[in-house]
Amino acid sequence: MKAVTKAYRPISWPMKGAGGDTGTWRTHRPVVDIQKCTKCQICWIYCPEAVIDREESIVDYRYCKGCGVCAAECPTGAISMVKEE
Amino acid sequence: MKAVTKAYRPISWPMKGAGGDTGTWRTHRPVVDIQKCTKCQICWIYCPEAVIDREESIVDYRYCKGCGVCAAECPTGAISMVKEE
Amino acid sequence: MLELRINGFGGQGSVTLAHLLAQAALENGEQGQALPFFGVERRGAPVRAAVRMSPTTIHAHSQCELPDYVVVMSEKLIEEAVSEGITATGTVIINAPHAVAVGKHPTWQVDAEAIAREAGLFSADGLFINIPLFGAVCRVLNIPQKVMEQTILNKWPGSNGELNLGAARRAYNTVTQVEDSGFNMKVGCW
Amino acid sequence: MLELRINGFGGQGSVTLAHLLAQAALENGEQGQALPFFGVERRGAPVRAAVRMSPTTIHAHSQCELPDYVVVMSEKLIEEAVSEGITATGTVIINAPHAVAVGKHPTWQVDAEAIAREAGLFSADGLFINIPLFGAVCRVLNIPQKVMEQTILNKWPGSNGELNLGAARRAYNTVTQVEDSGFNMKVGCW
Amino acid sequence: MKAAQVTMETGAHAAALAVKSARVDVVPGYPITPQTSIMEAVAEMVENGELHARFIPVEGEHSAMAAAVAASAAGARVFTATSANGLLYMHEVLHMASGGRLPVVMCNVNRGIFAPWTLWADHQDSMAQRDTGWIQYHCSSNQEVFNTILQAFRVAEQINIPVMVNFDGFTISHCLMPLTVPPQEEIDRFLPPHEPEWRLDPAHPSSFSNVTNAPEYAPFRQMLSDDIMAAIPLVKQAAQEYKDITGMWDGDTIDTYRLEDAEVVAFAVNSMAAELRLSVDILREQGIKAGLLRPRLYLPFPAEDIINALPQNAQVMVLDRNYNFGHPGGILAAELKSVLFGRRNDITVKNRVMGIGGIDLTRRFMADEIRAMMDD
Amino acid sequence: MKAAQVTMETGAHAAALAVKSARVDVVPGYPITPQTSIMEAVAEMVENGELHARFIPVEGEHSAMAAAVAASAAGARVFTATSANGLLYMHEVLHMASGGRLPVVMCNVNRGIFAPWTLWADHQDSMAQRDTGWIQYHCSSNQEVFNTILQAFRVAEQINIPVMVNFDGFTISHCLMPLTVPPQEEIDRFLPPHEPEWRLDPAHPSSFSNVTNAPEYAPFRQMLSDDIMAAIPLVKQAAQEYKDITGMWDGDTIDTYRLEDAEVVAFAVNSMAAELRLSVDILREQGIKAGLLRPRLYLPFPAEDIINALPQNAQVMVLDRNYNFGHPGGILAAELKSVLFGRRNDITVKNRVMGIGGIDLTRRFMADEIRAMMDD
Amino acid sequence: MTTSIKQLPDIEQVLSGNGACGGCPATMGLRVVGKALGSNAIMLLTPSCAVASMGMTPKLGYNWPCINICFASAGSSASGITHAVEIMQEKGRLQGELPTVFTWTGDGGTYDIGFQALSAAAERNDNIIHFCYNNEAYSNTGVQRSGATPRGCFTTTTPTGKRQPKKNLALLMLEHNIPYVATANVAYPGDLYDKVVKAKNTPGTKYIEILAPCYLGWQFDMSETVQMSRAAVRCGAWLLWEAENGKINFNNPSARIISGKKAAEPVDEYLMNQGRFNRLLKGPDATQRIAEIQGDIDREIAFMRERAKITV
Amino acid sequence: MTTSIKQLPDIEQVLSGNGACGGCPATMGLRVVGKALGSNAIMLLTPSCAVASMGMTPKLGYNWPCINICFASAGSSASGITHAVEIMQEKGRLQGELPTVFTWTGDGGTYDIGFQALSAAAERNDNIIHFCYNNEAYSNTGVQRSGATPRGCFTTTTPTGKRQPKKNLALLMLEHNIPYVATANVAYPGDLYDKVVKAKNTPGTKYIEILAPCYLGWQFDMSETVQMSRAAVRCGAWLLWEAENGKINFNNPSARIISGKKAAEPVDEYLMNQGRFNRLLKGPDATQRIAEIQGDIDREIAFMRERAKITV
Ligand SMILES: Cc1ncc(C[n+]2csc(CCOP(=O)(O)OP(=O)(O)O)c2C)c(N)n1
Ligand SMILES: Cc1ncc(C[n+]2csc(CCOP(=O)(O)OP(=O)(O)O)c2C)c(N)n1
Ligand code: SF4
Ligand code: SF4
Ligand code: SF4
Ligand code: SF4
Ligand code: SF4
Ligand code: SF4
Ligand SMILES: [Mg+2]
Ligand SMILES: [Mg+2]
Repeated sequence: MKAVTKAYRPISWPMKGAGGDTGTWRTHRPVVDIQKCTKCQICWIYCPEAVIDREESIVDYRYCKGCGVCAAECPTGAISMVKEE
Repeated sequence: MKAVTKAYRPISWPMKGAGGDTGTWRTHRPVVDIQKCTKCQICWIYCPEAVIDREESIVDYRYCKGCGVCAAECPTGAISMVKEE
Repeated sequence: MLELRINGFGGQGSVTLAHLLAQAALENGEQGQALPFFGVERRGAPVRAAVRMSPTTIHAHSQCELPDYVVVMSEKLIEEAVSEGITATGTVIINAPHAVAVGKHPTWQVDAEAIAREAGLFSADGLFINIPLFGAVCRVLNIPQKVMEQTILNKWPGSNGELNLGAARRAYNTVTQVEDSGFNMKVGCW
Repeated sequence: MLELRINGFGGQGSVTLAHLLAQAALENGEQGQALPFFGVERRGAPVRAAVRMSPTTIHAHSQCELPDYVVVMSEKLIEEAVSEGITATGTVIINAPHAVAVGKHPTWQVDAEAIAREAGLFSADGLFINIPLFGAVCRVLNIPQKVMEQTILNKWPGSNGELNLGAARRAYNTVTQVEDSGFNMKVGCW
Repeated sequence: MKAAQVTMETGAHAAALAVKSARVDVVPGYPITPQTSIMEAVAEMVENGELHARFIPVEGEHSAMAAAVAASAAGARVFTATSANGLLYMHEVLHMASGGRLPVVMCNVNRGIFAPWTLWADHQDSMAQRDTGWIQYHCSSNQEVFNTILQAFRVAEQINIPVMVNFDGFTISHCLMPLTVPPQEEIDRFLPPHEPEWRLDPAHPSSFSNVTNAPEYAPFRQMLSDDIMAAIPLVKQAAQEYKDITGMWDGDTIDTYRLEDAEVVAFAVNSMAAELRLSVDILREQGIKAGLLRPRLYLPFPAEDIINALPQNAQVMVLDRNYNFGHPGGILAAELKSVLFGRRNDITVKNRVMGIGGIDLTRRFMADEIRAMMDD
Repeated sequence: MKAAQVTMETGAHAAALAVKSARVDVVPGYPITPQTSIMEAVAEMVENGELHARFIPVEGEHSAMAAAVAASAAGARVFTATSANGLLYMHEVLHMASGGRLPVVMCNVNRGIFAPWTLWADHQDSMAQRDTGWIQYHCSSNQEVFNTILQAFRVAEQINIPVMVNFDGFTISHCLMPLTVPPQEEIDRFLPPHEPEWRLDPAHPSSFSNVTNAPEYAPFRQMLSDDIMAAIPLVKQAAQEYKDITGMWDGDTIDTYRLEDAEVVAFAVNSMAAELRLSVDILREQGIKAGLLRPRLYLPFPAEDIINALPQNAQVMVLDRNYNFGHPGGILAAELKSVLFGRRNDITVKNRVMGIGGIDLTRRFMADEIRAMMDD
Repeated sequence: MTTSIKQLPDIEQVLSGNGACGGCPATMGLRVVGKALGSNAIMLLTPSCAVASMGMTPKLGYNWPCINICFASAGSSASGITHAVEIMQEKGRLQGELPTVFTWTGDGGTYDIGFQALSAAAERNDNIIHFCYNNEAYSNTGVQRSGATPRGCFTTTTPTGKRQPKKNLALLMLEHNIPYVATANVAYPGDLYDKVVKAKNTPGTKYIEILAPCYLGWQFDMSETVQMSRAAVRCGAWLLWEAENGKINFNNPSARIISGKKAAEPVDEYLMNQGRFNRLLKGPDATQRIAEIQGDIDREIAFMRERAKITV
Repeated sequence: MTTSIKQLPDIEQVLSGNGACGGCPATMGLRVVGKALGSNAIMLLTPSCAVASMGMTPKLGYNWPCINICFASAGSSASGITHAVEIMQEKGRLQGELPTVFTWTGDGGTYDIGFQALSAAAERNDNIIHFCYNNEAYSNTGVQRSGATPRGCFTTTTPTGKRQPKKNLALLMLEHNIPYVATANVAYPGDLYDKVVKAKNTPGTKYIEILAPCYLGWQFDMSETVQMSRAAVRCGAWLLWEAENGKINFNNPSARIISGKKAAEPVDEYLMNQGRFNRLLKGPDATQRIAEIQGDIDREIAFMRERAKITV
């Protein structure tokens, strides 16, 4: 049966930035000292925002909310939270 | 504050025979052979209808539904279920 | 449109009787309707059911307030049945062991209990008197015996049907019109 | 009726600022109204609040679409604030470390951040810039300093109030009208 | 092609047979008198293999409708049924079904509502759901129940709006009458498989009914309001095509009887409207030019069809089986007046409430009432 | 006697203060935006001893209303509050409250309903409860919220019908404005202790709401319908006495503005009706003889007061913040037309739906809409 | 020592001539409950046979102030009443002893549609007694399955026998850490009486579940209500226990089964005597399905035996 | 062996830039759940932070087909979907592997308003996974008490600290006899992952509850989400366990606490680090109220230790 109207439902589609460019929420940004980094992936798995690259420990600042969980959990102290100016 | 209308609620009051003269439901009536009765009060406590006198083992036939529980439970076989004509 | 009311006690099978009658109407090439009145009452309480038959579509959905026929399933119900309404010339069909006349109404009597007992139609706590009554009512309504029988066989194909068939047939053939249809103070209690 | 809108970021305390202004109106013998716009946004997202003052009952309940005053809590919000609407001659009060002119609008500037920092008004993740802004706005609206101070003391009786009082007083006295109110392309990004 | 089959069925069983004919996929259900018989029949059909579907015996009606809408969102054809307080308990989810544009079909077996408890028919239950955004039919016979459920699925799935099929408890649900079940091929022709344009599909992930800002929320809701109105032609088309295929007709949006020259028009829904035909005959015999207008489609309210059908200067006697609390009288009367206002000032509308909590509505009683209303 | 106190309060807090002033006994509550602030304030007042009452943190709104009605039946003065889907989830128990004649007072903080989710104001939630048998007020300011809750208890307890006090989410609930709280002695004079004629009392056992046969059920329900209508004079009396005691007045059943000579009448409820005063001023400035009629009492619908108040030949512009699904437009318009039908054929009624899901309704926008409607 | 029949008080709170079926286990149990609670109590009922049994307005077959409430709300409505009477007493508007607030609810209203409100009342530990008379089905609407219907049982919505085992609701309520939980059975009135007295004298939320074999749903002769109740205990399909502050004690005859002094009877006879298992017993997979039912019972006995050892 | 972080799959079902607060434990946990479930799944959400985190229409921060449903309905709506996809597959209208149907629900939607529907789904043993991310309050409406709020905790509706202990919902679900129940914690992603994989591969109803310390409700710094999660486990306020077909196994570090290899830390520090217990710690009856909380924890450890010994 062909529908007569377009199925007009309140539909949403998956996309990054569903909450906006959440990087603007940051007051502090995580900065990775790649020298200290052992690539243990701990920051990657705990980051609630999925913005840390698993292999390279690079942060996607467009969406990183600056929560500081990564810095708090990094076993080598490779991540420091730096105040956004 | 005095109510303006009579509180007109669907109220019911406790009374026997809330389900009618339930004795008419009987197909069989319990008849107690007072000779055999030991006044154990078993029939009294199991009667769902509360129609057996505790002391005298007398049945209130106006409401006894004739379920036969009393007869089934009487340890001395003092109660028999007799077909209503 | 023919309207009929059944007055019985809960547990006597009035709903099945109503259904059978409506089914017989269909079997007879007419429209039929069975409309039991459902209450919260447990078994033993008085119950009613309405039946309609008509060659054309039945639109009525109310209880039959002034039926052409009243089926009284127990003598105890005569007063109640009549006071609930029946047309002035309405016919009464009553289950009773002996001839009973109900007011001035043409009355038919059948001993449904005896027939059921003889046929071995025992129910959990009594007899299936609705089966003989069905036969009797069909006779009174001039529904052909064949139709009556087929209705039973449709509902109970197999050996169960045979038993019922016998009882219904018996009632069909023994239901009798009560002679004296004058107002009879001996009957009922009003 | 005077209408004022606050444009800020979530977490900057715009709701409290709106409340303080409405309370100051009451303290000033007028009617006041603070009407924050509530969104589902978490902290960091742009937020708005409306404030109205009037000598008579306020019936308006909509957001202020064309306010007489706009408080801009961060320079980043200038574009957004102006594009959301302001009367042609509407006044802007902005938190900025330096003089900023917003379009052709009479503009007042206060360095709320510096004042808050100096006063030691640290919040969970920043500074309570709403307190100095409150002082500044009162000044711009010609609300007497006494009224401004009493409003703060009503809200924070005790030592907390004292701290806030200092900052608000400071802002009240340092907020300055920006000279060049010509359309200034250097500011904002439209 | 096999011929249609005629058997004697109760209204409740007619509904269950329609569920089978519609090849429904999922039926969440919860018992309540007088609806229970539908669920019992469906459970039986599912377990004995007559109907290839899932029956979900949920723990309450809020859950019944919650399971129904979710199964519908997953792409299934879904049916459920309820009555009275069961319907009231679903209320929140009824709104979700319409707002989510989920084409669930539900039978409501009309029954008066608590408090106090009653088991018998009136229309307060379904009429109190008039603001939930459902399409609502009212049926006046067992056959119409069967036919309407099939039409309801078609309309619901065309326009993505849920449909409630109402009929009176006991008076119809437990009333045995002849039922014609058309051959399955005819039904399949009338009601092809449900192929929703959107469903919950891991291959194409998308979300349904997130939080929505006002600038998007408002048009969604406006479209729902518009689309409900747009169901009217679909209801007519469904009735017509059903007739073309099966030969059966119960009216489309409205059903009328001796209306053309009527001066007094009875206006009512559901089983009482069937009985009213007989009342009309009685009144005609008494010399009153009576007629009947029965909205078969209650919502969307078929205003234009009613306005066009009402004879000039008619007195319309609205017999409501419900209360329009906060106004004197009943809901149907108010709805009718609201659509006649400014359009048909020639019409007089009179109104009585009757049949509440199962009070029997006989042809004679209603004829008497209508006659009495002429002096109101 | 102490003087009245003026403080700045949100609408939600005004409601909580009214609960305290009314010396409420039991408050079952469940959070939902934007109502939550009321419950939080009440919980705080109870725990810090300001209010001698029980706060019951139930697990959902069906339970909230279930606890409320039962506590009321036990003889307590009971308050609760909700919004949107919380209200919808209570629906079944709302019917029980009215059918049981239990004088619960509830605030509904108006919010648009699911699906999809929205947090912001419209009136679909409460208007969809119009058939539940509750008295409904709509408030247009914080002060009116406070005043109305007290008046609501009085009316509810006089006539044994529950009352819903509606006001817009955020626009009123979170809007800070001056609030005058009259001295407790004045309030006690206006609202004496609740002494129900009937309650659950082991000394006088009786039962509430058993199964009821139709011949008794129908008159119960008819009396409910009648008594709701009988609330109209009580509402007027309560407003008048409240004014006599406290000096405050928000209108009684209706509130009007520049209506006497109006040719164009704006008709709306709740906070938008407050803003509409300003729209009326704008229109007047533009040379249009505009006025405002705000039903403060929505249900029972004050039909006579409206009919008497509307100037001859007026064009009534009904601004609905809800949909009347199954009809084009909104519910208020339909209700108004239904009562004007056959009574005021001189009146023209026009209708637009607006402000759905929190769309901001400014004085200018509404003035523009009204002007545009003149050409509809 | 269990109170003997002769020691039970005279008071009758269930009045003769009510609307229940003959042989009804619910009224049978409620009579005993009434003797324990006395008249100073307020009763709440959800839709069920117990409501149908009250009689129709304006007649009432129970001698308490009763309120009929919505089906999903026994727990929360009871909370509302208990808070109402408590605060009214605090404020001096109620004199005398506080009435006991109790719900009288079927298994449908307890295991299914009413579970949430009950669970929440228990979490708040509101001062109520919730009674569940468990006839293992929705009897009032004509015998449909409930969460209390045992596996294998026929109802109108499980026409080939229910596939899932029942919930153990008394256990679930126990794990809510409420001060008193008990199971009872109409065949053991003294035991039931004692439990209700304890519950009445314990503040907080109390739960008592009473097995109530219903001849209509279970399909046996109505005179056998007590026999069937006893049979359920003997085969271990029903265990009698109580838990005061979480400590479980079993009551006889279940105590003997649990302690191993007496083996539970095999379930077969119990099943055979009930029409509701009939079709299953005649089916081709009868042995397997009986084994399933026996397995459920064995598991529960073993489980409860172990559970009772936990006394923290 | 627990899966190590490096072994976890790459797949991301939670998309960057969603609407959750920074440091949100719910999205943190959901990321791991996504890795275990993969993309062939259908997600149901009840009103909660998880809904607010999705973003506003027409944007979606999760990479599954999602349906927002009414608050009281997670269990039944999930049943509806699972039956729908199963029957559509049976009828040939769906091809390929059946999607996993799972709910992602807060403690409010699980312990309180959603408990009944969940309990009923479990009784039917419908094929779903119910996840409860437990932040011990109604966070989305501004932190009110729930049935999961522990004793002594401040919320806006318990301004002097909650008086009742929390429900043990995982235990209650275990006593529903469903095939899989587990507790987890965002600080232990490998453990969580393994549990979700097991649940995915088990037919029937599965329940997984994840402790989700929420800085907003618990009042700590948002960078400490993982620390606080770990601290809850260390002091025994949260126990990690799973039960396959009713047999409980504890997971480390809880296993060590249960076995007595390592004592649970005293609760004091855990409480002190959270603003939500602040006022209580400052109150005059602080020692007593801390003792109550410690008592609740001690009791639960002792209880679960014993409960795990029951293996029938
Ligand atoms: C909301 C709602 N849903 C359904 C019903 C219909 N109903 C009335 S009684 C009943 C069954 C009750 O079962 P139970 O609680 O076990 O009591 P029993 O009938 O077995 O005594 C049902 C489903 C109702 N009254 N209200
Ligand atoms: C029927 C209904 N009642 C109340 C609400 C309001 N509400 C939305 S989210 C929420 C709390 C959710 O708590 P929880 O499930 O623990 O999730 P959290 O917010 O903590 O993530 C409430 C009460 C609602 N949406 N619907
Ligand atoms: S600060 Fe937070 S969001 Fe940003 S990378 Fe670290 S953990 Fe992720
Ligand atoms: S946690 Fe630290 S060491 Fe490990 S990968 Fe991240 S930055 Fe590198
Ligand atoms: S037959 Fe039944 S009702 Fe009558 S006395 Fe015996 S037990 Fe009681
Ligand atoms: S049970 Fe038998 S012996 Fe005992 S009192 Fe009754 S009749 Fe007498
Ligand atoms: S059906 Fe069963 S429980 Fe219900 S009244 Fe009859 S015997 Fe009692
Ligand atoms: S309030 Fe807590 S649970 Fe909710 S989004 Fe924020 S951090 Fe997550
Ligand atoms: Mg039951
Ligand atoms: Mg939570």
